Amino acid sequence: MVQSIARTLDEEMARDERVVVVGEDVGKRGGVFLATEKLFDKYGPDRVIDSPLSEAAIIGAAVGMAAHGLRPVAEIQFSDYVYPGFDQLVSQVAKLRYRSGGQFTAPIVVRMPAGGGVKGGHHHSQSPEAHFVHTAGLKVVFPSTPSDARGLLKSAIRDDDPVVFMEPKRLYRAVKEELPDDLDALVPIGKAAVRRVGDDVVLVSYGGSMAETARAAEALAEQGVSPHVIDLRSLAPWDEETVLEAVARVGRVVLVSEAPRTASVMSEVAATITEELLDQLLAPPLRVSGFDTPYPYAQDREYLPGPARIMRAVQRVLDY
Amino acid sequence: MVQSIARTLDEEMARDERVVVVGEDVGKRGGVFLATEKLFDKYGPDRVIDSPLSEAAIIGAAVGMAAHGLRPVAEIQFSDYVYPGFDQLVSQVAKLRYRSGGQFTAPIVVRMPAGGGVKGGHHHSQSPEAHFVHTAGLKVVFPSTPSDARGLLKSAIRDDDPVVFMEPKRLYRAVKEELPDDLDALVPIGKAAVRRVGDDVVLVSYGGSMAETARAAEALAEQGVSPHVIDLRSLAPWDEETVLEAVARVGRVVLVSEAPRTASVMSEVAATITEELLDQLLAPPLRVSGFDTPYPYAQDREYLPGPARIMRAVQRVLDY
Amino acid sequence: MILESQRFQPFTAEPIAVISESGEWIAPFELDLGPDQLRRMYQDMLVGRAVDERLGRLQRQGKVSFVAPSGGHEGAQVGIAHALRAGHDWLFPYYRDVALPLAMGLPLVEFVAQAMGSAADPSRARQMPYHVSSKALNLFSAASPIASHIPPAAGCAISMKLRGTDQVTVCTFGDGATSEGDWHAGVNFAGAQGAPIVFACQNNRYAISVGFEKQTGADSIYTKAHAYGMPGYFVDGMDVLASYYVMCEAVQRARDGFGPALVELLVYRYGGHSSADDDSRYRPRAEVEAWRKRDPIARLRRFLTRKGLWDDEAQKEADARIAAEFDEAVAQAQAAGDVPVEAMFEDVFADVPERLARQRAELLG
Amino acid sequence: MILESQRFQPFTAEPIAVISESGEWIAPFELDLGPDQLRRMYQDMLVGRAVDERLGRLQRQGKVSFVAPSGGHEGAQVGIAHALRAGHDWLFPYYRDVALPLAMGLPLVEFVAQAMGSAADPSRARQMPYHVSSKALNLFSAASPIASHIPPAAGCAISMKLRGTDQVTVCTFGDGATSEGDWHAGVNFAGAQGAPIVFACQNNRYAISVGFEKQTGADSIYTKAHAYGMPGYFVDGMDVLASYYVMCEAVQRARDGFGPALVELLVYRYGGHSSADDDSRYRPRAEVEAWRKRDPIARLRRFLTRKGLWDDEAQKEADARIAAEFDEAVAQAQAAGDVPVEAMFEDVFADVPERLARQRAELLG
Ligand SMILES: Cc1ncc(C[n+]2csc(CCOP(=O)(O)OP(=O)(O)O)c2C)c(N)n1
Ligand SMILES: Cc1ncc(C[n+]2csc(CCOP(=O)(O)OP(=O)(O)O)c2C)c(N)n1
Ligand SMILES: [Mg+2]
Ligand SMILES: [Mg+2]
Repeated sequence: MVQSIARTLDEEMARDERVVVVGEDVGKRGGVFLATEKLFDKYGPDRVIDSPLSEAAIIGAAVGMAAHGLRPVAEIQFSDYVYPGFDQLVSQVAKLRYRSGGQFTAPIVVRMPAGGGVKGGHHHSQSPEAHFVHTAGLKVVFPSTPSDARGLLKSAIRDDDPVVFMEPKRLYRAVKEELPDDLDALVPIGKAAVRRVGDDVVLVSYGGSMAETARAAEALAEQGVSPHVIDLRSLAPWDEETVLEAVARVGRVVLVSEAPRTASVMSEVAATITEELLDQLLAPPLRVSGFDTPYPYAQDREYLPGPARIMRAVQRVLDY
Repeated sequence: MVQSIARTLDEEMARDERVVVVGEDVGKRGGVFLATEKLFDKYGPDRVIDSPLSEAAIIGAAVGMAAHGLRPVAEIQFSDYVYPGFDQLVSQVAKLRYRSGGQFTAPIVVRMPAGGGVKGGHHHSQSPEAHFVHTAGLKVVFPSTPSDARGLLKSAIRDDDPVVFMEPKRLYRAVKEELPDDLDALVPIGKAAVRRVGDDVVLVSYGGSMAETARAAEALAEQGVSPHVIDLRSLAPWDEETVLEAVARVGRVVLVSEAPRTASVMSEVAATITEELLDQLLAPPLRVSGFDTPYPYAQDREYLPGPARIMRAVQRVLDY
Repeated sequence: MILESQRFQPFTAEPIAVISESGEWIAPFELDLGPDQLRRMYQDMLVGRAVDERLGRLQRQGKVSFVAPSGGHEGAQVGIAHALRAGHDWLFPYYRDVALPLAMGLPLVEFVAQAMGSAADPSRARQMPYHVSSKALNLFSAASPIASHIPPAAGCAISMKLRGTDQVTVCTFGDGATSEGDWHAGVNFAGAQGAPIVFACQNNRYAISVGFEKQTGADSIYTKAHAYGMPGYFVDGMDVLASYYVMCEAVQRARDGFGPALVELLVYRYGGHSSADDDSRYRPRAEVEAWRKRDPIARLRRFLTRKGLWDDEAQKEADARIAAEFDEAVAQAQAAGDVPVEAMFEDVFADVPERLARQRAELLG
Repeated sequence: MILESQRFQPFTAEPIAVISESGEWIAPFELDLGPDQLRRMYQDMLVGRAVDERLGRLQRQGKVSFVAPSGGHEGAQVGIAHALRAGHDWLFPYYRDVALPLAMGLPLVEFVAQAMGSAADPSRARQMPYHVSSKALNLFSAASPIASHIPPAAGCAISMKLRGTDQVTVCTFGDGATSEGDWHAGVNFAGAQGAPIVFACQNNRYAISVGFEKQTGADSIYTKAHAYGMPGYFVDGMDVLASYYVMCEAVQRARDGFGPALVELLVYRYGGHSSADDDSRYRPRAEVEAWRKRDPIARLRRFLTRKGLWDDEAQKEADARIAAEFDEAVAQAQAAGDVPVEAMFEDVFADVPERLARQRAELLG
């Protein structure tokens, strides 16, 4: 996935000279995960800007660049480090269009590797998407495949509104995938992808947890259970239509995300499902999630919702 | 309510010399809402500390003071201005005990007036509680009456863990209430209050929205509908037992909060209710909330969930 | 890297002034401003002062929810305004900027309409009073969170540099703002990039009630420029001409590619922090009175009178004209009426997403 | 307000050194450290260097997930450690502090156990390697978010002042950290309160790959002290004795009530940023080699040898002793085994709340 992101940034910078990259170590270093590799050599320090060590400076400066006419792609080295720039995101990025009555806008992309499974402890593993989704004025995407990453990053860069672009770091080098040659192969923001069609239970997930969800689906299929798997891809706006249609048909749903459970994205999905589909539910929507603790170090694996926990939840909704 | 807070701070500072107050304008000015009035004259600049204009400095310094043995009560002038200090709250306050294996703790209270209805525009009206509730390691309370404010503030100051203490600014001068003389009249963190017993519909709310919820309950009663009204008071932990018991009995519930709807505290309450009580639900739990927009200025009143919107939702669950 | 040719040195112990309290020219160089511009500067200050008076009245009448007095800041603000190329350069203002945007050309009706939350506000009544915004004037939308506009201002200037426009960004704020982390982050990034920006601090030595000595251990703001490798200028902000000349020099320096500067303009806030404040709780009256004697408007008037460029006659005319302009602006703002309720759901995004459309329907049926 | 009696001036153009590269005493005052302390300082540096080597090996063996080399920082770190009253004063460290906590008395087994995530880690294997924490030593728990420990450090020092303890807080960080808003917010608050704290910057001129010139427009860190009204000292961090003497003076100043100071210790990072870094992408080898010639350990060794306080014999013994200590520490750490899975749910709060207890049951059945 990370090569796909570097390639996409290259393609978009070549397409539109207003696109610039700004962040810590994005220059010669090519980013600590190499998501901006080779861009510095190709586009130079004016378009690939190594920032000082300040997320407020990165996100805030991107707002000013965008107001002045650029299309900045800001990199936050780890999503855990977005917090020093959180005021810029909430008070400037998310509200600029609104407070100026549409006079000024902030068409920026804020990229950040997120999620656990890399033995990074709580400051290299968090999944802060709920904070962004709760903030009106931000679009939020969280792809799980290289081609979705490319298609959504293109859509995000070309979008006239700010987009928080989250990347599942433990999948950075997981999957190889042929990418289409089409330079305009966009994936629309707000549309989910059905990864597998089935009739017994709907599994909804996104980002890093898609890997475990897919494995769980495999195992269920082998046991003769037919899972319907949805990858949200976009979290704000999220594809209510696709999810509700599937749950209405199947009547059972398990929501999988590694983020802490309380007041999470999946809390919203669960609440929306019951608001809309109470009578079609054959079992309560169950959430399999990260726990309401800081992300641990020693229990890096146990914290994540793995296939076993997912399947236990599926069993519960099937037995309900 | 604001007098109750000032009085409580005075009582606790008199009780325990480790208690200090720190924030912007908390000194001679007594706070912009006078929540720290007279404390400076009584306790002096060493215990009532006017900070520089930095929420990161206020919250972060409180952590260091607490680690060194004090019991700081930090004031954030408006909850909208907590964001520059958000990294301190998430990375230091919420995680200190965990990351040090319990060696260091941050028993601080972070007070902040929150909510709308004061023609303050989006930077003097927000309800950011979902951000705090989603952050493992923080306790969060949001009283709606002067005596709850006093009892919960005492509990918060005496608690060995950090507590975010939210105050409904539009109720600061709304209700007068006789406060008990007992200096140890604590209200336990995590316990809701039943404001009204009824059989037809459960109304769950907290903070500023309790006012509109109470008015709606009055009006419903006049129409012969019997509402059961719960004031959560604490949002983390929240009183699942009291809420679930009531909903299990009544079967219908409306959740009222002025915070933006998506991935909010009430999303969590709704999700939990269906997880636990699907079969006892006679209608879907409905949320009456603020909208997913930045808090507006001109439409200050329309944004808030008023009695009319609450009653419409009640009608929907009754007719369901 | 200061040019020889420049008139002012950074880091002076005393604030730079070019006219004395009694109105004499005391600078080592020749005045090079014509009578018209001098009179315009004077009257721009009068308009700023009039806003305090007129909007204060509207506030007491309940027609404006809130005011932020700027009396005492007019000299600094008008000096800054005249140093900018309006419509070409960018300004990132803060809520106490009143005479500044107006002197840059913001129509009075827009200021008044914004304050009254009327439909004539180009930002659609989305913010509290005193939060101006004008795309036409490159006047960035003011935001309430103190110092949150500093990193965006730095970014705007970095964009100017890397695109090679000959524009300059000017960013204003108060003394309290310099304590925020975002202030540091933004100023430092601009410094590291050598971006064309001038940071102009209107230091009235109070952040609401918090006095300067509690705000920082430094005894001035301009010395903070050392931290960013940029020159720091110390100016008597009650001297509109000193404010103008120093700002011109800092702006020119930036335009010529010599990078950012920090300018501290020493001013005083005659009124309370806002209509919600009672400054008698923390400020001795004697202090306020002492500063009133240093009024920037009276000072320039003495200078103009000495030069025969102003008299009571001119004053009467100006006052009358300004009063009329206000009556007109208030009338227009009121005539425009209120913004519709459904506007609440617009401009969150370029288009109203489905979810919001449903919420709109929930409210409006 | 610097005391006459003090030895060092702030804001010197050149970094302060007391021993030359070749190991001669070059300070204008007499050395007042006994042979034992000098030898201890030297061996404390050896231990720091050994950590790079030994934990690097454990990392390659997959027994440690990550290492942060501190080779080149030992002089600064040991100088700081010896300037503190261990167990009385407080240290707010950052992840690259290795020789520093160990020289303060942190048991080697605790450092190793933390790095290996074993049950012998007093912080219960809750963090990545190189995040030490010791309540017994007033060693505040290191956190990954750069500069997030600065406001807490300021608060600790403010508490020391208002409670009148004669303690001092020392807070360490790198050059990159000075760009964060939290750094500014914390240093400024300490300055405004005149709190007893010394901010010690280990400036290796890189923040991962970002060179100093991109980090700030200032050409040094110590000049940033001007922004907070505190003295800024510029020290050759490859000179352990200069680091020690300047830190002693800054600490004493703070203890005596003269407020905070900022000390810049110029060092170099011999290794990559971490085991995840490839510094050849951004650092010329020649630069690394040039700095290796300035090795703080070799420098003190020359000094000790000249004074007849050290020889090859002593070196052999020291190396052997340190190797044995490591073998012992690693063995103990491994013997302690892993922390139990359920520990994941503890220390979120003083007690495990119901909701978490249910989640624990969900995982463990
Ligand atoms: C982040 C943030 N914190 C607190 C406030 C509340 N507040 C509004 S104005 C102000 C004081 C600002 O003082 P200064 O920067 O000196 O500007 P002045 O009002 O004196 O012109 C404060 C604390 C705010 N608007 N934003
Ligand atoms: C808030 C935050 N942003 C980004 C990072 C990622 N990061 C870890 S170390 C580092 C560089 C730190 O450089 P410096 O402060 O000079 O210390 P050094 O490593 O050179 O000793 C960065 C960017 C982080 N840990 N925290
Ligand atoms: Mg001020
Ligand atoms: Mg460094």
